[in-house]
Amino acid sequence: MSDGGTKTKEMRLQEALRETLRYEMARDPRVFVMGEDVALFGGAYGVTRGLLQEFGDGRVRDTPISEAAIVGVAAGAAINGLRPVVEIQFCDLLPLCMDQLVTLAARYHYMTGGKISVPIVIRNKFGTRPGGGPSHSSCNHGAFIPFPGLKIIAPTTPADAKGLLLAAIRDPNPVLCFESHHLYGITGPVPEGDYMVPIGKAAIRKPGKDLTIVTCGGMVLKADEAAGRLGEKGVDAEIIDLRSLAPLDTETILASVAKTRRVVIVDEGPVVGGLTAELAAVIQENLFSNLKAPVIRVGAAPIPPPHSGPLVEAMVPGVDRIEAEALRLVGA
Amino acid sequence: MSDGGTKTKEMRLQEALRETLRYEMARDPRVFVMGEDVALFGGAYGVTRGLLQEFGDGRVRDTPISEAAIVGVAAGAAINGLRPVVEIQFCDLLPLCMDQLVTLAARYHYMTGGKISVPIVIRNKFGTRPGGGPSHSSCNHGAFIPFPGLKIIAPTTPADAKGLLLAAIRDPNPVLCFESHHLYGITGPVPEGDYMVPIGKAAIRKPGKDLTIVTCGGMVLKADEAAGRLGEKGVDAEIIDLRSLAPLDTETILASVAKTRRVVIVDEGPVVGGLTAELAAVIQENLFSNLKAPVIRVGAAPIPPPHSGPLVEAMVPGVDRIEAEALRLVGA
Amino acid sequence: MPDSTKRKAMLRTMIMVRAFEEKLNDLYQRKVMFGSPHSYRGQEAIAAGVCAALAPGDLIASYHRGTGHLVAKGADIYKLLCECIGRRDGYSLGRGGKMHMGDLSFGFLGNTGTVGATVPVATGAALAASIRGSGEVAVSFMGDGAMNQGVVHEAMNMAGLWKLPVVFVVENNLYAMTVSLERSVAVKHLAERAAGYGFEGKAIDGNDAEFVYEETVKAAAKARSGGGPTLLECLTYRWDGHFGGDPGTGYRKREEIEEWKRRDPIRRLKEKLIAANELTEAEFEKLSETVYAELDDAAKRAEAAPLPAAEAETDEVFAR
Amino acid sequence: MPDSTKRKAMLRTMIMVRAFEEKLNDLYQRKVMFGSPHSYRGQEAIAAGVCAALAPGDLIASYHRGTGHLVAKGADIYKLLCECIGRRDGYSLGRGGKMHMGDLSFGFLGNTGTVGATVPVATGAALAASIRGSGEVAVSFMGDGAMNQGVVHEAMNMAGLWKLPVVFVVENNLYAMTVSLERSVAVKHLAERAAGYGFEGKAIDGNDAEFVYEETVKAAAKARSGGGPTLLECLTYRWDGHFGGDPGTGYRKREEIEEWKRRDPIRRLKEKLIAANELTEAEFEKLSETVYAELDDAAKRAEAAPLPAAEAETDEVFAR
Ligand SMILES: Cc1ncc(C[n+]2csc(CCOP(=O)(O)OP(=O)(O)O)c2C)c(N)n1
Ligand SMILES: Cc1ncc(C[n+]2csc(CCOP(=O)(O)OP(=O)(O)O)c2C)c(N)n1
Ligand SMILES: [Mg+2]
Ligand SMILES: [Mg+2]
Repeated sequence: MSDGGTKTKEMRLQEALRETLRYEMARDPRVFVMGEDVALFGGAYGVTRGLLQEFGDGRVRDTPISEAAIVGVAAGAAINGLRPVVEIQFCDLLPLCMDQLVTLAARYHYMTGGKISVPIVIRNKFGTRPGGGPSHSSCNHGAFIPFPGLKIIAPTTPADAKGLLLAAIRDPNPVLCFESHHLYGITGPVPEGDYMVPIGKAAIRKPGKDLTIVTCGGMVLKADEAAGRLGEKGVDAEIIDLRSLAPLDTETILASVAKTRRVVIVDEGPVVGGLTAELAAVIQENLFSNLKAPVIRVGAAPIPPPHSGPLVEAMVPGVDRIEAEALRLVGA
Repeated sequence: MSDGGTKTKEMRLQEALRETLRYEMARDPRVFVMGEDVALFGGAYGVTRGLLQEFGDGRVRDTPISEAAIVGVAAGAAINGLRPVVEIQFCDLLPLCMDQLVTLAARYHYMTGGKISVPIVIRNKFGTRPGGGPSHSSCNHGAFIPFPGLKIIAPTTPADAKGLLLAAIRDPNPVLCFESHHLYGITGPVPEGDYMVPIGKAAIRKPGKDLTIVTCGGMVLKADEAAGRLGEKGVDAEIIDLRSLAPLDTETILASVAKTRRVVIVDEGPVVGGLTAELAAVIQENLFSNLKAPVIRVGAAPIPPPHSGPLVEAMVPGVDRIEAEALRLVGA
Repeated sequence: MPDSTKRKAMLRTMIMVRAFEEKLNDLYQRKVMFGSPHSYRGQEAIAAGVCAALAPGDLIASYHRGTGHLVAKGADIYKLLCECIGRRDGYSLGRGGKMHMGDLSFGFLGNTGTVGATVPVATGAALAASIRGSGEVAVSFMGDGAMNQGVVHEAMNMAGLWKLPVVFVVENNLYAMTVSLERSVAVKHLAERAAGYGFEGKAIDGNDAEFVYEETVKAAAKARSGGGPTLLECLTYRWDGHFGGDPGTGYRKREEIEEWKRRDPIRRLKEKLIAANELTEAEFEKLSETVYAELDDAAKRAEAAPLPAAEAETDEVFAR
Repeated sequence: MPDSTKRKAMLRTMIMVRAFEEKLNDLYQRKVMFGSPHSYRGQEAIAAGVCAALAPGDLIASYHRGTGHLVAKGADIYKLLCECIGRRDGYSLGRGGKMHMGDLSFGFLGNTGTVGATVPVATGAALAASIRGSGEVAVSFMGDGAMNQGVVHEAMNMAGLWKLPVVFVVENNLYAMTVSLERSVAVKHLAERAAGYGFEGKAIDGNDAEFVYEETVKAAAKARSGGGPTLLECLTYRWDGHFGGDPGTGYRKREEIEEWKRRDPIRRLKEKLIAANELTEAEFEKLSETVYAELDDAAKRAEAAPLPAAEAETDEVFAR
């Protein structure tokens, strides 16, 4: 995957993120953290806990509730030489800073003829769940892929959380980091030291030969489960965890689908106009005559994220649906 | 296309929009217009000229430069019984009001259990051209299709401008109206009276049997030209003008492609993750075994809209490229 | 000054508001409710005082800490509880939860979970009233933290410019989640900002229901007569944590919390009424009992109410 | 007070700023330039006065009406002209045009066409200076209209809260496009808003370069020494229309335009210098001639410079 320490340590995804921030803040004095409730409280999900005590209130800053300026001010600090890592509490708040993000920060490098770059990282949470509701549990990660100049990552394992976040902080471009609500609980081994996962490289979570499941974020867990069930039925699914949504690793995806000749794309975001659409378009464009069946998309129903449990269940792709689509695809 | 007067009058697209506003404001006292420079000046493109004099400054309102509140305040006025028609000067400013538009207005009906609806129309201009540059000439229309609850129209002819805008004003939902910079100059016959074009219905601009070109906005002109050239080479292209981007008229599109079995999608927006992706995904999903070739996408290069002429030319799909892709598709 | 009936009504409202929050907390602890309760305890005088001062046709827009406003404006307790716990009988059919509702039948423009997002909605409702000349006043409730959202600034500027009939009620409970006021803004009183929008701003005691009532009466009268908006910064405190799992002590001193609890808005009004011989201790106890019993009953019914069916209902996204 | 050398330098800058706008207008009329010129004529004293007061390491962020700031901060005229007319030799290689540039080599943080959008950029640059203790001051230029953008409010609040070394220069030319100040805000002076962010705001004569200089010196010194931001509302007027094709008379009275032209900032400084025996009419003429000649020469070269190749260069979207 990349260089870095060989020793690993078991930790939760949030801890992996926190350790990465600590590691890089200790190494690079330009790195600092800002966002709502990140300092004294340690972040809405505890990711920045302890950083204030360790690095002081210059480099760990609670902000007013001002998403647009948080991103814009971070951009300005980056232009003047720092490396801000911003926390936006959930992705539903990204539309508030959309202009600063997609029209300003993402276009700065190109529009200044390469004279200025804007190395900012914007961490945020996505994921639909009961009790979140229409303003607190969206999955709008796909809405940002049409904007050139923006990199987008979505780590799934604690190791990837470290590797991708470290790569993002060192990247000279604005990077949006989508952290899944569903993954904050999981644990896994995390390499120590200078461990990086390159942005733009997908991971094959499970090799297989009968069909490819392409997915990201919290849906990887459901894809894993579906693949387990499929295996029991003699269907060998390959699972691709995108890890980066921009740029997309079309190479890995196309190589997999060229082999399996069947693909289901699974996403927690809306099926209309989302990430699944781009993936389906690219795959059919490149592998038209290889494909044994159309590219199948499994995404969220086109409704706002609802509050009540049964409604959420009906909206978000479940293991049953993934399994059923896969079986339909292989004609089983 | 719809009911309404049979008499027509030749006018420019802006005039058609203006006449529609006058018509509906005279008929329905709930309709009012707000936006930057819309009253005294008559709008950045002259669409609202004369309305202040005719309807007074209560119903024709210049606003401060506050895009987010313009949309939010319009939403509030709509909730309290009015029918605001808002002008946002160009689509690059939509990210500023994104939250009010996609998280608030578009979700209101669903999230209040159907108790409240938000009938607002948001007119704005799109189109990439020399001199516009990175903040003034984007084509982000495709970025709004993943957000449920929002309708999106893009009129191409003066008649459609009237018919779609009238339908939008009378629609109980938020409607985003994208008006192409490239079309403000064109003229055409416009039916008088209560003429409406239903939202969600595409138009077949030119029937053909060899391949389908699906497009919208200013690109329709280029598709027309490409089709003319193709005709001279014996290739009979069918042109579908989407007119509505949300909901998409998949019925008309699929019927056409089922017939021609070849399709090029042409869009002025970014090819990555944009409108073209959704169309390609839907077409291959539904017509996999009918298609003789992959769905081809022709869109803007993934760069911010540049300032200088040659760069714009290189970014935006041109007639040559459309023609070449079509010829490649039919194997000519 | 509110008359005795009004004062007693406000007292009853405050008790109901508090009881409602306690019930929600109970439902949350028992995992019947998902999502955060955002308790309104400690701030009851604001919802009660403001809503008592409004005419029936007046409108309110609320925010995430919104249940208090709805109870005070006259929401049906059963339907409100149902919504909080995601039942089909809820105001939003279980789709919105406590942060996402709206029902014009009792003058409720709506709330949402995005801080500040409904301030333009109330402003726009006032614009409609102004264009139409229909006479209603809109109240925009918001927290102190919302004052730092761009769209709130933009909406307030429009309201001042167009002299719209809106009252901005800023419930300054000294914290935005875990960030204290002095670490959010460099002014002592948020009310100072109103001057920059061309209207009056007042910082008032938000734990005195009568006073809140009186100031709202004045502001609403001014708004209705074309005098434009007023910003009422109501100084107050939330007794509980910000969200469900938050004890509220990680970023606030215990003494501070205790001190504010001594300024209990319910006790204050109660003691005034007793001192004025309009109420006895026994009557107060009786009133409380009735209110809590009413709530227990509604909650029992709500807990027994059906969940929505597991259907995405995509056709209901658009109005027809 | 600026010394004689400084005053003469400011005069020269103002002449160059004006000459530049006239050249742009000429290029626009001849369709060599696409997009709108947004003439800065009439506002020259602000760019000249502010930039003369800054240290070389200080930074500025600009906006759509930005050419004046860049000329005053020391941009290369040829490169600037090339960018305006979309040539490969331009600051942004022809990609950005006059509204989209940035070059730290002369302390220019950047500008963009979205009103208000670079105000947080300047604020953030000041935050970096503050965190690092590196001592530079950032100036954020903006129009009066920008004061009604949400993000400007948010950024100013942060600047006040954190006492950042930033100076907000609001060029109040009384109009935002075609909408006059009194139809945009309900305050007489935008400077009043600074109080709501906890720092000082002053409305000053923006047509007096010396005065603008002096106030900027004070504000920059305060910022540098940890005293936090200042808002300088510079009262001024744009002589020309808002954009290329706009005569500027559809929404402004001719008498108003004439009156402001009588307050010509260049003539004002020139007459002061003559009165103080620091300049003669002949020297002024000579200076003008030199400046206009320099510009003519640069423009000739720019017009002859090559356009960028018709290539999308998608690989240059990301920094490496
Ligand atoms: C725009 C936005 N940013 C952040 C959040 C997360 N959040 C929810 S409530 C809250 C604090 C709000 O503070 P305040 O406005 O003072 O209201 P209070 O909770 O004190 O009643 C925050 C930061 C949000 N919901 N919306
Ligand atoms: C956010 C935004 N809204 C609208 C526009 C269109 N527009 C360009 S300049 C302008 C007026 C700006 O006025 P002001 O800030 O006073 O600057 P001035 O042009 O007077 O120098 C407007 C409305 C824009 N570019 N950006
Ligand atoms: Mg608060
Ligand atoms: Mg101005």
